[in-house]
Amino acid sequence: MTLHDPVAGVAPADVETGDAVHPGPPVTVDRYTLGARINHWITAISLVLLALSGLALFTPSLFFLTGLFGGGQMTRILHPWIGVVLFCSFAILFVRFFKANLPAREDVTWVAHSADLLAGREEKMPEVGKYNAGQKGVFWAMSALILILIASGIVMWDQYFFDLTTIEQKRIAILVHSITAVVIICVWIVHVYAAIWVKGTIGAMTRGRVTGGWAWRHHRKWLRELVRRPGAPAE
Amino acid sequence: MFPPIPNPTLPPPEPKFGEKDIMRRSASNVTPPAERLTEVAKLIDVTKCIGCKACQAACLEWNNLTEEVGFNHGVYENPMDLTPDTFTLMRFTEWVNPETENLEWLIRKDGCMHCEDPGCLKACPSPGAIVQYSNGIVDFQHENCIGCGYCIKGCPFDIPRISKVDHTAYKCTLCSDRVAVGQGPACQKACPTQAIVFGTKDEMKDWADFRIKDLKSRGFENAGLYDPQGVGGTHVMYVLHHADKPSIYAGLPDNPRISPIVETWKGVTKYLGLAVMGFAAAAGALHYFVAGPNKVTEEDEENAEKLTEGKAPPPPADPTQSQGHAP
Amino acid sequence: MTNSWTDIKNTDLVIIMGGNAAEAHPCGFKWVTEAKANRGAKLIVVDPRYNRSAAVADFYAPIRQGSDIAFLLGVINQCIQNDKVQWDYVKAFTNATYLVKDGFAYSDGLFTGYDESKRDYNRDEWEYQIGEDGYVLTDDTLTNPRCVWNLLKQHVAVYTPEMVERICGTPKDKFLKVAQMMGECSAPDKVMTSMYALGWTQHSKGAQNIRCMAMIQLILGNVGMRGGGVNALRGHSNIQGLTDIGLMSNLIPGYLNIPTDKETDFATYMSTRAFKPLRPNQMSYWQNYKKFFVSFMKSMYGPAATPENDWAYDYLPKLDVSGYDVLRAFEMMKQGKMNLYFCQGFNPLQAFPNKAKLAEALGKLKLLVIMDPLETETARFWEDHGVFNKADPSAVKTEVIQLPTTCFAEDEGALVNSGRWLQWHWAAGTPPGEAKHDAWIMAQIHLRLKELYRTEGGTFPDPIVNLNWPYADPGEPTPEELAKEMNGSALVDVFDPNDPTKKVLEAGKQLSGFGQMRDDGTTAGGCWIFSGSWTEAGNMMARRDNSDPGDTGAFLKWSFAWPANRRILYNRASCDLDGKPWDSSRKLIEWDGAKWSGYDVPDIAPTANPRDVGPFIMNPEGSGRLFVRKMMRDGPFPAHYEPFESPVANVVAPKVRGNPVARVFPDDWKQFADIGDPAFPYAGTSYRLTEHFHYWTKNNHVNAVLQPEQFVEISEELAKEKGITLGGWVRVWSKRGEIYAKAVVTKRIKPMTIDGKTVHIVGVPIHWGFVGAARKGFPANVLTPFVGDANIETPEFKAFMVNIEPSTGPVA
Amino acid sequence: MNMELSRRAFLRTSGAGLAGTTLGAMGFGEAEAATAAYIKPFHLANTTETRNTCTYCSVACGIIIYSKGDLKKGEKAEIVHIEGDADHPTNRGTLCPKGAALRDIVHSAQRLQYPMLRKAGSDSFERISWDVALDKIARAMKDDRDANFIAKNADGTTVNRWLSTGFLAASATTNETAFATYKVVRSTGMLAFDNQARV
Repeated sequence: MTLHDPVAGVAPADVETGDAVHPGPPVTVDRYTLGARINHWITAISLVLLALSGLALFTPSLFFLTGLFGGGQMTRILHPWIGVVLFCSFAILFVRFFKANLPAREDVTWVAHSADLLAGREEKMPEVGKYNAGQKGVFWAMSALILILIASGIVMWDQYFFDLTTIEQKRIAILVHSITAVVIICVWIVHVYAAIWVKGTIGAMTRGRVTGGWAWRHHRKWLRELVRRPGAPAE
Repeated sequence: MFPPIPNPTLPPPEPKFGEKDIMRRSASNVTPPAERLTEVAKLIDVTKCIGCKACQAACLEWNNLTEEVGFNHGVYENPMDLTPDTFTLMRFTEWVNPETENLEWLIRKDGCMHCEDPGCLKACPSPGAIVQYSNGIVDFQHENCIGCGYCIKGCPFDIPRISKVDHTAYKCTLCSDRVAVGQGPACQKACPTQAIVFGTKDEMKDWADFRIKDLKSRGFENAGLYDPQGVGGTHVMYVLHHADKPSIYAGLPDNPRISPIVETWKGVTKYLGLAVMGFAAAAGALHYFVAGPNKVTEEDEENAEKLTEGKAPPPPADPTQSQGHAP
Repeated sequence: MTNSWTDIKNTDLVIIMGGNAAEAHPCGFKWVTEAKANRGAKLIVVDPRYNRSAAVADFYAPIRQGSDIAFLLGVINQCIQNDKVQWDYVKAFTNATYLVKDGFAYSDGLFTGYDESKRDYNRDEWEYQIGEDGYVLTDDTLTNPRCVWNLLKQHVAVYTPEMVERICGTPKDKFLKVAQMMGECSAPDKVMTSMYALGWTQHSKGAQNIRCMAMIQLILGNVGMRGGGVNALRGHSNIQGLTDIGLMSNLIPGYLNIPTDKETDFATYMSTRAFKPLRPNQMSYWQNYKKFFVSFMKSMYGPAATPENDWAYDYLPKLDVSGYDVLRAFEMMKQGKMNLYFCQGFNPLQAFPNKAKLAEALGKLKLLVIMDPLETETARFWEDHGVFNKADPSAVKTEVIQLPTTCFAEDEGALVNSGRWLQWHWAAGTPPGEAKHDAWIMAQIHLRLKELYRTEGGTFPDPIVNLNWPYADPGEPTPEELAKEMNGSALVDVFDPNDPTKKVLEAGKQLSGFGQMRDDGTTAGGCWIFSGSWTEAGNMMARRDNSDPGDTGAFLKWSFAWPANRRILYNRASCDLDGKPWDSSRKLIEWDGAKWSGYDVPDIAPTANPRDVGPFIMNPEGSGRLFVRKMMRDGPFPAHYEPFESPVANVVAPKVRGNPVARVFPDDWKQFADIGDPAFPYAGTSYRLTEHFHYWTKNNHVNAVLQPEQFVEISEELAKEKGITLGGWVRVWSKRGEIYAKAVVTKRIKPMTIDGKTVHIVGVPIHWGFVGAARKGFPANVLTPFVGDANIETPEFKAFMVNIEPSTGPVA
Repeated sequence: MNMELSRRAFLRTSGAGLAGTTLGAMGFGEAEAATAAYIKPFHLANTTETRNTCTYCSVACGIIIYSKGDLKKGEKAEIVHIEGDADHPTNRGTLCPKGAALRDIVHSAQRLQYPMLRKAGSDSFERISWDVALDKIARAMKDDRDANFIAKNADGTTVNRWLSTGFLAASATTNETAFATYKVVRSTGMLAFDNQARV
């Protein structure tokens, strides 16, 4: 199990464990291992549940969402525990993905061309590795926001941690938690939208594979690296 | 003497207020009753209080609360703080008056102030867990309480406490069950020196004036009424000998108001947050509608095949190249 | 109380000294706050601690415990020096003008006639000069050096403000402020009230503490006035009633006396009780002593009390000592002279001094019988509770029978409050388990004992088998039967002594008052002062009309007050010599030229002319006594004596230790710390807290919550000196024992300077023990000395010496 | 997650945050229908009132005892609440911290229920019947009185006193109990008879 690519001299982290190309036609590319996918979906489900339960407690107009969790008391009990699940699950995800998400040279160009991307002029984008700058942004934003949420969440978790902080600190925590939650939901919307908008993406996280075309179109550098790898079909 | 409230009649009359008199309800929009009940208030005259804790005993008895037997911690307070079973607590402060150099033992009965603008109610996310009747009583409805503790953050006086048993919030109800049948709160009834009196808010203000005049005649120049306007006034008020410095009375807030942080959280954050999230979602939808899906083309697939087969695929895009030249 | 709780609202100045009304009597204290609110009255608190009464006082002055007499005589001195005297009142209503025998004198802390070996006085010289007409000689000009006023003036002269500061530790300016505020009440329209309790009584000179205040109130003209008087705040709900009914060694109901060995027959007994006026025309209740006594004996022994057997006079036990008070009883018990002991609703192991001695004494009994609604430490004195109650059950041979009784909520009857109101109450709940009424238990014991004597014979069974027991169910007399019996009834048709044809009472009817009692055996009545409480009109004690005409606070139609439904004792003194109120705004009664009438029942014969009859009708002088003659064992004037354990020697009489006539048992002397003993440098005092009632409420969960654990109170200065931290454990010990408690370190106690020496005070609340809902602790009597007041043997709980150190807490 | 969401479905889902009513219609409405506010019922309804006097200090505050069941009707009565009597001239309905907690002294865990005997040297009490207890007491009294009664003193004066047995009388019993006690105790010639007036 190595993430190193001794050949290409590109960022070795760009290729993750289990990434592989299968010649076609049609060409398919293994993008996420089963473990990574399970990890992702636990995180994803947690996040959604947290968003739903959090929103229920955030604004009265959404309080009805507590019905999803078996009532207000259950929502209050479950939310922080789901938060703990999210945090742990994401922590593993973080270890799994953080290297491939380290900044790369082309990220700057990618960002500079992001308007082209949105406008559908994909061809103007630079070739990127396993993750483009947008994905990396989502990754790092999630990491930072989850850290803030868990920290402020613990301050608010009166049942176990009431005595550790002052009420004023709790008030600040609750405000920070709310704002952070709004932001993370927005990041989540971007993430989900991107997955929906870019057709063929969702399969990466469901089946673990993408089409060669998808990889060519969106993560060409990554594809080249995979192809170039020892034991890869093209070698 | 403030006229005692007559003994209750048995059987008691029907409650004189209820659902129809709710002025505010947590996490809900209610139409305030067309006619407001006469505002009630409890007046605690700190200058008459002998710290006997009869109010604490009466509160425990009336509300059938079982507090734990604690320890002595070198002071007269017991328990040391409000708890889910201690709705009211005598707090003792030994204060040396810098002007007279005399020791003054300031004894304040702590408990819910029944704010006109209740921070707990504002903070509460659960519809109907906190209600405010139009007579001013702020009451918790435990069936609706989810135990989140937001009321604690909302309260400028640090009053509500969450029970470790049923995980709902508790505080003084102003004995709404007694007031509803024409009785005063249990603490008021018990108070041996009538340091606690109960009546309409106007009566209480008049009585406070009477008391303040007496105190001024005894040299307490700054005697006054504590009815903080930062929370719209309260339905539990204090007569203080030193109304110019409430905080000497075991940290009674000088200028209580709902924390600006809580206001921000429950105000602008709530609306802005919803708006931002809504905007993000809408933007995505709009983009999809306008730009359409980003689909993988046949050409992409062919390129991928070429690449895997070792045929020359298009070279890597050079970011330094000028735009507009398709590879 | 000479007055009543509700009357306190009429005052201008309240002095709380020797008590802590706000904490011990909160609902009575309400009337102090009413006086403040309605009349602008001021409140002074004089106490070693700045307590919860002081928290709402207008003025607080500290005082060292056990030095009250010096303080109060200092006040009298100030009143005399500054002419703060209600002269008309003093001259007309007190014995200020009376001449005292030439043999009477006071020097070096002792009065004439002291016998050190007996620790007693020959009191013969402590008397008035009597003229040839048999009446007291007086000097209305107050110039004769032998008149009471001049003797008093001379007696108090030593108690200057400087001396007061030296003895009491009260800063001179604070003392003078108190004296000045009190002195102002010498104006006829200014009235002060005194509220005291065990802070004055629980000293080896407790009775004299109270006398001091009585004297001040006479000098200020405040006795008998609305809002005035000398008000003892009784501690227990019916301790007034139990004393009224004479449940004491030397009493017969209604403050009649058990005869002594010297009173060998009824005639001798009556001879010293014949009321002989010392002033012309003076009247008194005591003129009727024989009527009260005979009616009592008829109630006690019914047909067995006959003129022939002197109304069964010999059925009464005779005293060979002044009384078998509790201290004597436990001393006897310790010496193995007591075999059986009953405790009815009483916890002596906690309540009397020197717990170790008490436990030892109880262990020498054959049988201890406890009747109580609650668990008590006394019932379990033999049980081992480690450091809290070290005991070896196998070594304790005392058998203990513990009988469950009902409590207030489960029985019916009357209680006498501090203002002498007899209030009836009704049962509300079913007793728990097999708990029984005390009256049932007493009846059962009596019937069984009677049966044993009847069947077996025995020593002098007469008073037992002849005890009048006329109840429908002999096994359980009802409250109604007993109440009616105490009120009294006619045994046969009773006729007017002046007109034998006029029937005034029909046989079997209830008396309307003690005025109807006879000394010929035709009436019975268990307790003459309660006569009028259950008449033919019904149960007067159950009356519930709370109307108060004139807003005087009298409430004449609420329950019944003894004597004769009178609410303010000596109320005749509220009027001047012509019978007009001293202060028309405080009218209580008034003489209209023919009779007395007003808001209260006049404390004088309704037609007694004010110029003829003095207002203090319990005294043969008819006047209030500034000089108390030989009525008290320790002096006709109060004098300052140090407590038996004291940080300093007596400044005014260095050779006198403690009260020179207080009784001390030999073994107990050995357990007193020496004066100024460096091993016990701190002045201890014990007291109640408002959250608890004696040793009862530690059995109540709610009260245990409010004050859960034992503590002692010390100053910040002492804490610093000894390295004691707030809330930390301390060990406090006296020569008799040790306790462990938490430390309440407070600004409310300050070190004092006594005769140049710094004295720290250690306050010890009393409420803890080894049973109950509160945390285990030590009763304060572990520390206190086994000595009582010279006159009435109230233990000296308020002043003793201790040491203190930081501790890690008790190791059980 | 359905990957091929139609445009409409997507819109609807992503709009959930704004369109709560939709989910409400899906059966989540119950969470919203919180229990209506109500005032707790006054819990003295259906109780019996009895006038009584506080058992502690001698202010003698008037109290009203509320019980379930009525003794006067011969029913079992359980005390559920005790409160000050507003008609009483002294306390006007008020009570101190002891008085306000009277109910819990009536129901104290330390209330005695049965006659108990602790035998010499034993480390515990054992339950006995009233008859056994009372007979034992009467027997002990008679034996001690017969043995130690002093009919005459050294001077030959009739003194009729019994000093080897003592009796401490209660401080909170009624006058009537006190009088019954006085009669029984005094008739035996006991002199070590005292009450709680001093402590």
